[in-house]
Amino acid sequence: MLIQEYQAKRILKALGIQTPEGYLAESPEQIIKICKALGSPAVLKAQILSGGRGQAGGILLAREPEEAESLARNLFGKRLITSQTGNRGLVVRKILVEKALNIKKECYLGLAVDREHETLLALVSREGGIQIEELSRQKPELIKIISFNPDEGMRPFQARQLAYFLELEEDLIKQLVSLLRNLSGFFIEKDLKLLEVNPLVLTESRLLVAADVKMEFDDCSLERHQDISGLLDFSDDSEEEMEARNFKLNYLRMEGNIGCLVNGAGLAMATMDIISHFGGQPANFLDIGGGVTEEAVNKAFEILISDDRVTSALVNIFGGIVRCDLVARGVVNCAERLGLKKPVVVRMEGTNVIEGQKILKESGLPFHLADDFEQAARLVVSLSGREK
Amino acid sequence: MLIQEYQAKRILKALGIQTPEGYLAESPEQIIKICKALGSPAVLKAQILSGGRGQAGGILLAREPEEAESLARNLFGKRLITSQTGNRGLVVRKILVEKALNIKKECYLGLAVDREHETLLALVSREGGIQIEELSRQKPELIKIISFNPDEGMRPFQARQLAYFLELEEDLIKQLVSLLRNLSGFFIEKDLKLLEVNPLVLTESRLLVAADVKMEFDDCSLERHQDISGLLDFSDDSEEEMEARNFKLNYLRMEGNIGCLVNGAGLAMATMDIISHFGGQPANFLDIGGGVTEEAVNKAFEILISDDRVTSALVNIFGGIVRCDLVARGVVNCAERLGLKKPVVVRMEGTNVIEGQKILKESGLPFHLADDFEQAARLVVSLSGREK
Amino acid sequence: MSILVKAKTRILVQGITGKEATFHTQRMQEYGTRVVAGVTPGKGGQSHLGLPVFNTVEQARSAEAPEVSVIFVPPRAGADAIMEAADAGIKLIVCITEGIPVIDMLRAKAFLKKTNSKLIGPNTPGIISPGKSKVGIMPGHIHIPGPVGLISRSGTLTYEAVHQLTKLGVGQSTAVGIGGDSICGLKFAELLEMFREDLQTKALILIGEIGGTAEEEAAGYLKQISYPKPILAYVAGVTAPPGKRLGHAGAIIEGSRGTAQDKTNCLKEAGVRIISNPARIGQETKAILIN
Amino acid sequence: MSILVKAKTRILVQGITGKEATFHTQRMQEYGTRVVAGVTPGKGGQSHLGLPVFNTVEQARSAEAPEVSVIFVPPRAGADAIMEAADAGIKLIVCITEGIPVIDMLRAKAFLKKTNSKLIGPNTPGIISPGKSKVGIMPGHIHIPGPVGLISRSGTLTYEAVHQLTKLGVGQSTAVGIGGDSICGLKFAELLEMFREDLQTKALILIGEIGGTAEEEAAGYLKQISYPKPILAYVAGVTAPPGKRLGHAGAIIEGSRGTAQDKTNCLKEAGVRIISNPARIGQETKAILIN
Repeated sequence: MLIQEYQAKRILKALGIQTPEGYLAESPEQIIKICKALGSPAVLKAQILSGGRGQAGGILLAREPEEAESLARNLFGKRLITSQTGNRGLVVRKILVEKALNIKKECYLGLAVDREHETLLALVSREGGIQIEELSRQKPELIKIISFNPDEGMRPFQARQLAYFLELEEDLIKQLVSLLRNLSGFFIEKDLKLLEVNPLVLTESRLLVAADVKMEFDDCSLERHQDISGLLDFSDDSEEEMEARNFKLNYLRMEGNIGCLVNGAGLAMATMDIISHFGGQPANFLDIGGGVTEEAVNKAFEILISDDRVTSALVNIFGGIVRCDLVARGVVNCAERLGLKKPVVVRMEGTNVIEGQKILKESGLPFHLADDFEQAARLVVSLSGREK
Repeated sequence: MLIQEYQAKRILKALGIQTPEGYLAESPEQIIKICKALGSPAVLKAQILSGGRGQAGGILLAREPEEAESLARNLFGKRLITSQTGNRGLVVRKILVEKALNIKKECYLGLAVDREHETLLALVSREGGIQIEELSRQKPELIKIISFNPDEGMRPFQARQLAYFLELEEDLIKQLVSLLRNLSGFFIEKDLKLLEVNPLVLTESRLLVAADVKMEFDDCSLERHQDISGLLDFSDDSEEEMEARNFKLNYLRMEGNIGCLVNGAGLAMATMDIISHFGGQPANFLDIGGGVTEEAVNKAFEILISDDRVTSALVNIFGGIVRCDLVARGVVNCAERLGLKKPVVVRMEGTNVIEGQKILKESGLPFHLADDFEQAARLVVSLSGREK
Repeated sequence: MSILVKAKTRILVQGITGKEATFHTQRMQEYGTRVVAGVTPGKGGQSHLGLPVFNTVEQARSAEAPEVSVIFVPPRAGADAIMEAADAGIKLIVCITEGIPVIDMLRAKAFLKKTNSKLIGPNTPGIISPGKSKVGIMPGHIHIPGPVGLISRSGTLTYEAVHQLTKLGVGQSTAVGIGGDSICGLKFAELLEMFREDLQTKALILIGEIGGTAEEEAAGYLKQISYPKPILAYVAGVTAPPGKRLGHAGAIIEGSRGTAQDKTNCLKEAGVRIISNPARIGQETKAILIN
Repeated sequence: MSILVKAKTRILVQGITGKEATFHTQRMQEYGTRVVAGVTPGKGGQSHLGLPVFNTVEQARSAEAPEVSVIFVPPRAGADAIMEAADAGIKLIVCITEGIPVIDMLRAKAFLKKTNSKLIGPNTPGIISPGKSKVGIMPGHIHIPGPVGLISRSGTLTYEAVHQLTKLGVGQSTAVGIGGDSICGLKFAELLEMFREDLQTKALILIGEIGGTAEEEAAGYLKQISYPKPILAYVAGVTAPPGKRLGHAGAIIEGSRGTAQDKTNCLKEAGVRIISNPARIGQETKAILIN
């Protein structure tokens, strides 16, 4: 779970870490007031859950309060399309207004889970405000990485290794060491997966300021961090995504026209892959998961067949924990409720498959029953009407 | 550093752990008031820094407030001699008065540094209120030990292993698990060396109560725990011990008549050993340490020669960090100040030995200069007048 | 033969009295798995499904000497349950639990390094050696004994692959789910090493998915040695959009690394036969076995 | 020969700009020890005693390739300094610092287990191979090269023993202080193992003291093997009262274990010759060497 920049900065502030002076605005009227209070120039930062905002026009410098207001009028409500958002982009609903910093030097500071080495890592770079992956390819000599584990935390000597690597003046080293230990302690305590301060700015007045911050928390641990789960912001999600979440369905919108309803993430991906393999285009990823209820299946099926883009749909179930009859009942109930105006292919195997198929047949609804995975995929692609 | 029982119990209480209802008294008048408030029967517990108080008459049961008062009158100011205090015993200045518990069952719970395995250990026993070393020899099957390290802390499963071992009813297990994790966290955070709850009492009303507590903190870490170092209680120390502490001298009173002033703990012990070897009896252990000042040497020598029991004294210095001339100056100054009425043997080697010996000789004082360790020991024993 | 679990392997179930654990323990018993005991703190001394229940793994270990433990506890207790099993000397730990926080798993893995225990999972369907022992939640009836070893990061997709094999009369030696989480126990390389020595296994199927580097590591391992048996692989997620999570915490594409394309390229270079149509896993494997 | 430090061994001094460190580094340099660099955070880039100073051990390591580091930092920074040296790949760490909290040392020792570094100390006078290299705070001039190896838990008492030997014309191969703290690095057994292979060393002196079980462990080690060289031992603290601390944190008698009597008994059983008069360490050693 990512949180918005302004939320992450509030957290840093509470940890005693310096952030730029700034306020959150939800309307152009607020913008002008804030700019007058802060003094000029000011920076407007669109609050969306995506990187690459700068290139997409989501970060703007305003010399005067009036300029800020007019820039903000354009920005509010705009769909920003960044390298990470996909074609639909994300709508700007909030803008963080900050006093511009007098930047003397920019660094990068990141903490992350290192899957490969099964530990935590801290990474600093002598250049900041950059794409760190890019820099690590081009100028690895500017980057230093250390590993630490959650039981031990970051040792003082490790923080010193990182701090001295940045080649800042001696009087900033202690500040940096305590910043690093502070952030790594927070990372472990609150179960983060990623924390980036990029750039960490050294100002002309010799302050270390976190100019931009990215924080990603571990969804699996939100239950034990009520303070963090309260920061969840779903305003970027589509309506279907929100509905799906309410029923604990794992739904993701794609660009195609063939709806998919599958149990298990691996099988769901394979289902999308095989549809592509036969020239179709999946409209979505939808994993109903193992502990699904009949009601949730009903809702999942509704999301599929109510999607105007969808021209045909595939239900692909391999019963294990999930029982085929439960899925069949959910699908039939929904189809009876909303009508079945699009061709739907159903393929079922595994636990209670016979009961499931019986329910589908006895419903009298025109489901296309497929015998195996390949037949099902071929059929739904041919029924989609957009076969290559 | 040990703290008094009443101090340790206040800490436990702050940690949310149940202790008997009770108050500290410093006079018999307070005792009767407290007893009336608590209700009878009450337990009077002499607050001295030593185990074995029960056998020494330091823990008394009083059925009535009046009985408590008269028992307390005898206890206050008394020198309690336990198996651990030595012959001089410790004076009772404070009494903890507690409401007597209705004991259903007693257990033992201890946390300690395990020097041999270089880790921390937690030990529980199904019997409490006992000498744990004794029990571990006689009924090891009643004892369970687990190891944990300070980075990881006590894992929940380890706390469960200990808790279930005690064979208490299921509804107490969770309480016990959280008690164990609570105490082990405290142990690590505050740098303890030993924490014993003995007994941990299960009362008739099904409460787990820490009926007696022993806490020893690591002297080396007191600097980082202001809250703990504030609990230091030196009232049991002799006047010489207090003076020595003020000058950072490591002094310990023994039973003999030969005073010793040595640099280094190992050499100081060897000096005592060789005195015994030649039939003498050391009056003290005194290690002046490596960073000693001339003033401290002066004070150390004063403690030796002012001790009425001392009939002869040995200054044994092997200069390394400590310079012989510094020691010589301290000794000479003190001898000039107080006069030299007892025979004093001085043996010096190592750093600046020539300068040191020169100072001694030029002082004109009747020091007995010895050439080597054995000669020095033989001489001081023969001069002590109590050679075997 | 087979790897990891055999007909006589003694199995412990941690969290046995829970709803899911009860259901799946019954299925395991029906399958013939030798379940010998269960653990649920607070239920020690009871009997459940005809099995003795203990408060701690340590107690269960000394009473019933289980060799393998299968874990069905809630996510927040998952890492502790793994450590408890390892501490008690259980040599193989199969963690079914899904949703264990990542940092908990880092702690558990660091703990495991100090022991001799091996972990499968978490978030795995488990292990099955068809006809011998089923330690997990997979539908047993779709499996038949035979020459194919499977190692997979996915649950239902493995069932699909096994189903295809069985329909074609091709049986399985052992099918292992390594789990869908980003931090897990044994991975492809370690299991390939075990299958290498297994006489029953004549061919192997790897089922990978986007995210992480498990497939790339497997390719690295295979490049170093001359593996004596044919290996086929299918990697799910060719169509997955970058930067988005698809159910498994592991299934996040990190830059260009971790894409299905990257993984299949690596495996191909290591001599693995890539299956591009997931409906043909059975057929392609059968073809390899016949040649 | 000699053990641990040789004439050419490259030495780093952690905390070099401190008062004590400065004094003792000068003494080491005068003795001929090959000190190559120092570390003091915040003083990187400066020169001190003619040596380059670095901010971190890592930087010092890559610039000057020291093999041994000797630590003179304040007690609260001691454990971190040990870990820093080990993390930077320093193979032998000699920690002079006295008064490091016990729990800090437990952390440092757990950290060291994951590295290949060895620790001597803390609270040790250090190591000297007379005529070659002095890495510590012992008075160098009392030592002469020769056939006797010393391992000791005590500082000044070791000087006393060395002094006795030197006065009798008996030189030393290497004298090692293992430190007076309750948690320390290499102990008697590991060092005896090193001395065993050392051609220069013909006899060994162990200087123990009350508290802990280091002497008992040494006896255990010696009982297992047939040690090829004569060993003498003196254990200080026969007259020490039980349960009281005598300066060294290690010197606390714990019940009947850890008493001087217990230690000498164990060592005697293991074939060690016990010296009861600490003024005769030199004479008894010389007698053994002559026979």
